[in-house]
Amino acid sequence: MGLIEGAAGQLNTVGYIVLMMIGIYAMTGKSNLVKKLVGMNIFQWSIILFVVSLSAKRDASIPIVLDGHGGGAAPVLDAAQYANPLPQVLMLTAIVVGVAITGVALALLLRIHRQFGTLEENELLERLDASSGS
Amino acid sequence: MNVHQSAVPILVVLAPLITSFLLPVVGWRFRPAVFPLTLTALALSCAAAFEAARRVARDGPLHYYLGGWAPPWGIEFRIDALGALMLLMITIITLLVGIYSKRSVLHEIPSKEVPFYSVFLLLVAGLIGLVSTADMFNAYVFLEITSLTSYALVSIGSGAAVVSAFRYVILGTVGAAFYLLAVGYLYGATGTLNMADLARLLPPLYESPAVLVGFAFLVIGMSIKMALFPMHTWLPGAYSHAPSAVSALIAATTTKAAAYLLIRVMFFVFEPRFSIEVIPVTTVLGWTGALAMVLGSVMALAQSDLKRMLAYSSVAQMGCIVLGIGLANAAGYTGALLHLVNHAFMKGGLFLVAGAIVYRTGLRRIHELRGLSRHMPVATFVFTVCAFAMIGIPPTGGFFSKLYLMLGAIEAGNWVFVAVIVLSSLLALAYLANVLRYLYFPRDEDGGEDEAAAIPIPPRRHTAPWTMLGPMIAVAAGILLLGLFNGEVVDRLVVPALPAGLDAREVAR
Amino acid sequence: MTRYPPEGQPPDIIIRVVCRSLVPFIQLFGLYVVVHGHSSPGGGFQGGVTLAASFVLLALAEGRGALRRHIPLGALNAFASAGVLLYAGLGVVCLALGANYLDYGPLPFAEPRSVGMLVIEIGVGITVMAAMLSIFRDMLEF
Amino acid sequence: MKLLHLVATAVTGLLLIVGSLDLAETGDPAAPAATHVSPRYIESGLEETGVENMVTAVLADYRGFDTLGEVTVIFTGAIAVLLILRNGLKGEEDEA
Amino acid sequence: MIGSLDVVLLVLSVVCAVAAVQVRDLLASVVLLAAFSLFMCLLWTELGAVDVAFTEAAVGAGVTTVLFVITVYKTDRVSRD
Repeated sequence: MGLIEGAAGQLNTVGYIVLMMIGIYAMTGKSNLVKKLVGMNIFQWSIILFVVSLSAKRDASIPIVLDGHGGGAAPVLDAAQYANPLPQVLMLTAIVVGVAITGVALALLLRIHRQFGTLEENELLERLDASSGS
Repeated sequence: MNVHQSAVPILVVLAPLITSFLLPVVGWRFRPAVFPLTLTALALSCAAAFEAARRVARDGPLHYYLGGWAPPWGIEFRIDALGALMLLMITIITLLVGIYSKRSVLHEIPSKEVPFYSVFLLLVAGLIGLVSTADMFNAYVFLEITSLTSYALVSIGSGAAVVSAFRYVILGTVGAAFYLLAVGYLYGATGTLNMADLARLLPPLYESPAVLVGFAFLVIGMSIKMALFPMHTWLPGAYSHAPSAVSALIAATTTKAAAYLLIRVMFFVFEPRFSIEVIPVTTVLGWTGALAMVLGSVMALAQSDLKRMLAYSSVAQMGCIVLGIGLANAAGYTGALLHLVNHAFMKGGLFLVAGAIVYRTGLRRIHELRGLSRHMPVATFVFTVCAFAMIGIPPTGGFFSKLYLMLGAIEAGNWVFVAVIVLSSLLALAYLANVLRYLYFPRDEDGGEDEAAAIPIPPRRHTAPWTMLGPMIAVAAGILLLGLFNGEVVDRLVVPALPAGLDAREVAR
Repeated sequence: MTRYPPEGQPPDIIIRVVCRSLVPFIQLFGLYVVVHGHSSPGGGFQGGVTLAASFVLLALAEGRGALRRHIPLGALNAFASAGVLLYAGLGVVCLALGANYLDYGPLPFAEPRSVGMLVIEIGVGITVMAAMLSIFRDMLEF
Repeated sequence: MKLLHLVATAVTGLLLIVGSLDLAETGDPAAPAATHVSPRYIESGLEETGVENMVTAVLADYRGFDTLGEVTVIFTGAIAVLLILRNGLKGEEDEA
Repeated sequence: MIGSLDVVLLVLSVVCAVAAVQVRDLLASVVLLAAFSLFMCLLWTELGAVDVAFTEAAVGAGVTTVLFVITVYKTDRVSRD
């Protein structure tokens, strides 16, 4: 297996690593607070991409039994035929957690803007110093 | 299916959880019921925690299969000696802070008590769930409940609280996301999420890069959550701007819960030898902890705001706990656990006193507190007890945890650590003695003009109300009891919580 | 920065009519998703978000006062609580019936596990809808 | 300061690359993730819970407590936003 | 499963992520984030995670975007970086 094919087999890995680095960069390096939150969302979704990749199986179908109650006897199910449901369940929860945190963070941003009139971190720090000094 | 187990482990978490769901409904129609309901839930949870601890001491670890599904397929609650210790600590502290919060919440955030107590109970439920669960992902969910509630509670403080809360959100989310990533790696390598199952499957995989990196992310994430030195930047702002009751609650519990999770994974999910031999995490943690102790104490020394000073002191004390973990021997581990419990009590107590001072006088600066002991004798006394514990003066619990840490450092042959522990105690003496000096002595030798600047306390209300005094006195008593019955505490609660890989004989007193 | 709709004016008639006529279909779809999570993708969470989206659309169509007029503030919180209470309460019922928490086995139905799951999906749906709307409203009216 | 962020980003990336070296390839049906716990959900989920959608079965039954936690998180988010934002609207709660 | 569609989706999502982080107009940034989330959602459908994709479509493109847009409307629209 050559390098190119190896990279293709690990395509999602490459993808989530790149995305996570973008997210971390935005969270730490950007000065605008909304940008930080955009970075935070990218960061969380890249982790979700990683875990969802764990659930994939080659040539497998989605984890729903299609003829469940149709033909009387329960169908015989083979684990290799269906994608792994467990990581998907975990990531459903993670997405929900992510949106709750985003909501709280955005609410904080509204308060910050009302109180200090800016969402740029360096201006915010200046105003904080000014208000605490007086 | 059709498993029936004693419901005690789940009751500890269900009492605050369900009550927090009930509060908005009850508070919508009948506001006065909110506080009694909150206290009932906390007391119930505390009682269940005592019962659980009693059973753990009698029969060994408690198991509870949620939904009746046996692990590793379902989620398991597992309370062992370590979990029982944490449960007792969390429920006692939160009950005390709950009683204390009545007046201070009315004072600092009027008209919001319904959402406040709902979030308060959710935080408690999150902490309890975090220490009870035996499932890695379930721990993540509870970790996020804890963080989300902490962000909200910090943000309702005064001044720049929202900015501090936002910084806390960003760093806290990174920490939790790293934990989730670690869980993903461990799941990818083993295919399970249950802690006991992981402990069984992991040893052959110790050399695998995925496991190593997962572990590294976990340690980094938890270090952020527990504000270990280079990642501590969220803590001072969050603690000093939060409302007083919240400062006490968060300082006493959330960082400790992260430390618990780190201990749980390092010593129970992985074998201790993994973090000692396979990758030198303990060494790194030990030195980082030492650095945090020194720098945190120095920064505390430089603060003029009482709550901010206490916050930096927290950074130093978390360093102390991490140093104990990093020593990775029985004495060091015992010291770390003892210090975790002691610090929860003493820092909780200090923040409670700081809150009472703010409540009564509105003063925050240390140099403004001149001669406060005449006005608030009980609060100052509690402050003194907590300060003695922080410094490590014998009758208090703080002395013994530092003693065990020293023993651990000596056993590890690391004299630098011994010096660091002594140095940090001296620095703690320096910054706390400074406060005590102002509290007890009306004026400096040189500063005659300060006499005029007496504290503007309204007459006839010299002391804090009993709902504030009671919990403060209880905390002080707790610290003294932890010191006086230290042997009992170590034998009954800490020694059973030693992980398998660390030698228990060393701890014999 | 220009705002839409301009201060004091109702939204454009086309947007209003289209949004209003879409709302019932979206709500129907949301309900379908909530109760049909057993056999197709979806469930309480996705359905709840869809239902919340329909109300958001209503707010867009009728201006900012619409949400306040249609849903009283306290009711939103009560709904959010009711959903989780339904969920946690079902667990307590299981506990009372002698099983472990959230073990639907002993519920008195023909297919207890399926019914139990349906109940909690509905609980999840109610909470998610109310919580999302509550966040949306709080932010919009801040 | 800018350098620090780049270093943090680079270190994370490096750790991730090292970590993914020996994880099984995406889609490998023999990976540990696919063979240890999850087969039971697929093979007997329908029989044990009577639900065709395995994700729902795991979400609501096998790991139902996680979902309770998830709903709690959403509930917490709503209450937290209420706590953070509903400040200026005094008296509104009383009138409702 | 690993087809050319995956490559296209991944490249597009990375492009959207970079653009969302770099662009100065915050409203554009938010819309790009929604597009990013949509590509993620398609990618997850490709991987067989339909429930996750559904949730992501509802949350990422729906709720998160709406909340972001409200915030941008009520605060400053232009970022310094």
